[in-house]
Amino acid sequence: MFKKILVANRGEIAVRVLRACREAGISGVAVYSDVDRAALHVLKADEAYPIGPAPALESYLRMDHILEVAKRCRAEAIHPGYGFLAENPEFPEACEKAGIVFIGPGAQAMRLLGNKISALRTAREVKVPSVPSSGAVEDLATARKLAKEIGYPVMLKASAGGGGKGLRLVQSEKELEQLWQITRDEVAASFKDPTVFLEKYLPAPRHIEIQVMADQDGKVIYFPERECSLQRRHQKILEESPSPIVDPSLRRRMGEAAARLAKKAGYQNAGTVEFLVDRDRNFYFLEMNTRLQVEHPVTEMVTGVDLLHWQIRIAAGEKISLRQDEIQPRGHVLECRINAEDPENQFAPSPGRIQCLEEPGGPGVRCDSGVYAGSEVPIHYDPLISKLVVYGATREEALARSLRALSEYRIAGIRTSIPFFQTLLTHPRVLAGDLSTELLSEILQQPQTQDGEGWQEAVIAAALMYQQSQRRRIESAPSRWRTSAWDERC
Amino acid sequence: MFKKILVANRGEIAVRVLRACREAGISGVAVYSDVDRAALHVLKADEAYPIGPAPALESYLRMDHILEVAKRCRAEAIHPGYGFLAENPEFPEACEKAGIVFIGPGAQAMRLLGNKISALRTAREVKVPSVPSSGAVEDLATARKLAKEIGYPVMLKASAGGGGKGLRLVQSEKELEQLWQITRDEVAASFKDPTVFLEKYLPAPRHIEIQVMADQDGKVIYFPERECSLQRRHQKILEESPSPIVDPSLRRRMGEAAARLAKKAGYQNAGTVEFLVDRDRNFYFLEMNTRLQVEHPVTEMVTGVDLLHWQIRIAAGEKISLRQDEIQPRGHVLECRINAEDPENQFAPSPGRIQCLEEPGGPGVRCDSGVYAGSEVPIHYDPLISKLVVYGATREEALARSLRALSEYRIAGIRTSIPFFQTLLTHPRVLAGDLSTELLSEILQQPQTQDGEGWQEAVIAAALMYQQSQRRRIESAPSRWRTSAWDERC
Amino acid sequence: MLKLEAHLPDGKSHTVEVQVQDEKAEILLDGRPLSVWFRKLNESRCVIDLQGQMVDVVVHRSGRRHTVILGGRTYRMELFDQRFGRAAEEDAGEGIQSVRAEMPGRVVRLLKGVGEQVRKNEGILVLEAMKMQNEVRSPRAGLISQVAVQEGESVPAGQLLFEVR
Amino acid sequence: MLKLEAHLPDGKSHTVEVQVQDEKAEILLDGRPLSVWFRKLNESRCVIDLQGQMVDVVVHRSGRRHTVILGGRTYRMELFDQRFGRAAEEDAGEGIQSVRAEMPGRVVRLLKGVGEQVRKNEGILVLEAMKMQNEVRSPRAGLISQVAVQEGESVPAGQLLFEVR
Repeated sequence: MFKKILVANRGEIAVRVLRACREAGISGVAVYSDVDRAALHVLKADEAYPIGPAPALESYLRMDHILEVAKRCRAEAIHPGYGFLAENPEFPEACEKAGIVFIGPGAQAMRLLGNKISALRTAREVKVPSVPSSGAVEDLATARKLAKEIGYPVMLKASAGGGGKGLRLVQSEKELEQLWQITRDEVAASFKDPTVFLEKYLPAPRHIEIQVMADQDGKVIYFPERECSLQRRHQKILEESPSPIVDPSLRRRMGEAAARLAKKAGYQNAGTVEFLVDRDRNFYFLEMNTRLQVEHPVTEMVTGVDLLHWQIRIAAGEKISLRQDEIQPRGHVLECRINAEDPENQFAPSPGRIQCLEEPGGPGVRCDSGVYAGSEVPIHYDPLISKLVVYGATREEALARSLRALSEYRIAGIRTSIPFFQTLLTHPRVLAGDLSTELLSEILQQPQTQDGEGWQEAVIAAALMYQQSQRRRIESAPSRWRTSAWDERC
Repeated sequence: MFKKILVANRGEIAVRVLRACREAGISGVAVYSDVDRAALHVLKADEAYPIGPAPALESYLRMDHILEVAKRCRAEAIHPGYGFLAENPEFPEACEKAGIVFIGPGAQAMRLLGNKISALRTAREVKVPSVPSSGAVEDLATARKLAKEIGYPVMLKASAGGGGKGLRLVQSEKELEQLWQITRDEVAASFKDPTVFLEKYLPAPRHIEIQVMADQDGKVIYFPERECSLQRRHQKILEESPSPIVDPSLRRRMGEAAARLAKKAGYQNAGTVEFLVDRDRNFYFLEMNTRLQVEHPVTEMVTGVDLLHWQIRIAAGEKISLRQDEIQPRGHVLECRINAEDPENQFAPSPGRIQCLEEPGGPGVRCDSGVYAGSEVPIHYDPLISKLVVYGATREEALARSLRALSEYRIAGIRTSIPFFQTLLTHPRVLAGDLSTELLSEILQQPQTQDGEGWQEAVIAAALMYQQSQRRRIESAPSRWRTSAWDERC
Repeated sequence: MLKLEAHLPDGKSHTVEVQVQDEKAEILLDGRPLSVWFRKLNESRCVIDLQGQMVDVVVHRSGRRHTVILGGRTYRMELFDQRFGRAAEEDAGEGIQSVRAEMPGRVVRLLKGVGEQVRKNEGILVLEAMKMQNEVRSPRAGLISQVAVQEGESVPAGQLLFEVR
Repeated sequence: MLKLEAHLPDGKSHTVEVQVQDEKAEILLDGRPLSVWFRKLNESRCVIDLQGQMVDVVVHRSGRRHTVILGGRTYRMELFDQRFGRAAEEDAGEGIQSVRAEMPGRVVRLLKGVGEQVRKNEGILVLEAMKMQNEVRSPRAGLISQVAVQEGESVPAGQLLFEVR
């Protein structure tokens, strides 16, 4: 086993990895940018070293600085977390060159699966379904034939497309005939490459993914699915396991498909195969994330397996001792991503100093936090400050408990997405498990009604606290200057 | 289901019950003594009412005050927590008279099982083993015969005994012959009743208990065992599940014995059957706790079942829908009871105001806390302020994670048993699972070696913070009076 | 008695007068008298007994702007101390209105230029911070009279972005 | 430069001198110079960079007595500010030593009476608080010269319990 691991990341994921190190008796090394000198991940580490100024390009993305620290402090392995260098195949290569173990897949598998086209090809080779599509289509007759094969509705798309241009939803053969020439003309006018093709249209699909874990001997196991359909601008914000629509048979078929793909790619360590699932519960390969994901705690809590510990063991050469049939979901788990952003102001970022922080506790609650009372949320990195992961014996219990836990948060100094989750988790479609990747934008388009309850109490509280601060001010501030200084501070 | 429940308790257990109420959509009512007006359980409630001055006899033990509040606020049920009125059969009777549901067993079962002699008799009726003992023994010949039947070592005990007098450990027949007359004489001299009897001696037994749950239809289910052998002055301080020595067969036999006893007694709701287990893994009925116990979260975390929710459902008349074979332990769970006491000063109580509080988080950690930053730990009640409950895939992982979690606590203003647990969880016998009810006092007799590491850093930190406070003091305090006032404050 | 005016996000305003003696507070909310028990825990936290419901409250203050977390819900308001009067700039419903950066960030895109007519809440430019892009909107209908930043420029918090009149 | 004397529970004492400029602290620990980065977070918490290891520290102070939580471990010490000298009572290794109640409680039992000879750490009386009974012990060997409380009596914190000389 390793004696020392460097964590090439920051925030909650760095804290997560450093906790795992401590639990495994491994020395944990943090790196930090200038603004992160007193960040939580730095405090959780056994050693910590600076790697550059605040902008990620000058610090957390500097492979050379990170490897230099690793060599200097004699770390035997590096955990990349997610984001930053986690999916850059040059990083495992550079680690290898430096004689340091990269805790993650090899560069080759990362390259193969990180590229959408080669990943899709690999998926097809092992019969993992992907969204049906045609090759280039030259004429209406062929289009008609292929559309029939794929099945309506289909999308008529420009090969070179982007930004929604040259993109048509086609519901029937009649529509295809109407739209064919218009679309062709539009594509020819918009792009150099006038090629169009057909792709099956999945109305309101679900995003469901499979966590896999592979050891160096090529043993691959899969975990129960996570559903992450609730997304805002393609960012997942609420994840759960099991999915409300997946039954044991579908779970097994998706799991086996994911495992086949990982095996074919010679994948090692933790990874996630993402699928879209349509209304008839057909699943289609979307892409593979060649790293540990933000939402991995959902799987840990629903299965009782610590993915971080296994990541480290596998990287150290241990074989996976878990049997596939031992990995079973129990109960239901939900994860809310708590961001430093203002849900009442178009989710604008809300960096700043956290004045007060109290996190929920009690049964079934796990908080993976990257901040503490007194710490700064810098503007330079992503806004995730904490993940609230909640277990319930049933989905209903997990939802009710999540609301209970959300109501226990006390954060002052920055704004967070907590009030938004308090509304979201009472939405009828969320309660019913009737999810899709389009649901969140639909919900956000509805006017966010804020009922008027509680404002009297809030005004009284604010007035009392203001009065108290004034009392002190009057007692202790003899001069006008003092008064202004106080105003600045508050 | 109930609309409103009153919680007749305080501290962490009241918080636990109120959280369950909120999760079940039930209004939770707190009661509080004068010193608890701003206590955490009061803040977690939807309504809160005063019931008297600080001493428990004048508040939390006042059935009349509590029932008056319950009637006034129209609570339909009362949860007693543990301690205070929880095992007083007059309370369920008074509740019934007031038309309020008592969330717990009926008064009759409580009486039957709360009395050690009738509980033991009931246990024997349903063939639940208890520690073998003779009736009164009149002469040496009979004593010899009975001792042989019971099996050496045995205890020779005065029926009227107490305080260790007239109590002899007898290892062999030869010793019995030597000690018989001496003991008889001593008993005759010490007590009015000169009767002696023999009881099997269990050297260094383990304390292992079975949680049961029974509904109003008489369906009884049992849960995987909890081992609570680590006790200080008969107070449990560390609990775990599963027990390191219990295998599935013993688990089933103990569970079935406990269920038989509960069924025979007409028991309802949650209860715990406590056993002593000897080195040969024989188990002996000790007593039954007719309430939810402090350590119930251990069972919740290892089985994924919420006992509080079931307590409420059963009291509301719901049937237990869980099948016995669904209730299986997964992984390993440990609980440390964090007390406001000073382990470096004979565990002296350490009440006071909590200045700073940061609780551990991350994977596998549950904190059931009764305090918050700014709250007071009063001298009037028991010193339990928080329970740290930790899950690991294995016992080893749970131990390592508990140590990690303990190291994350930041509590200032009072002293706690946290440093003691940091030593205890590294003790070789605790690590090996080689436990007994005598182990803790053995450990405490050994000199607590505190290695000298870290003091330099601690001195530097204290000096720096002192310097900072002085700086402010010098800047802001013009008079000698100010200076003294500051000294008082800190 | 301290007299304050509270402005809520729904546009309504209320007067509140408070007087505190030990842990007893006498309150006049829009003239209605209330008596509550109150304990301050620290700079940003207190406990209030609202006639039977005991709540802990977090109050975060930034100048006049107060954020109140109560019963797990977040309320925002501005408090005006009647002793000091209201600052002139705040009353400026008319005239030129300046919009400043609420946080440091990078100007990704300008959506409007000087001289353009804009509606209230219309996006004027896009600021990026914490990997997120955010439209900064016009606080009122009017004419853009100044744009003080350029695309690609990094701005500190408080930097003037544009003016509308 | 502020000069302090730190008394540790093992009986050893150390001198420490500190000087702080912004977030840089210059320290002399028993004469050995050290330079650390230091940031105070609030009244009881700070972060210190100890040459590569960044630690957050909780310091709780009650008069001279300091409790320091560092790296999950708890350290206790007394700090004496050299500017003020050491209080006379603290130096009193000889003479009468008074023992006061560290917390409020009830006197359950008196184990020794006036005139009895006691050893150091011998139990003198039993105080009960928080459902726990605790022996209050003699800080030194000597003769009990006064017992200021009775069995059954409730005492506030700081109340004189007994004297030994």
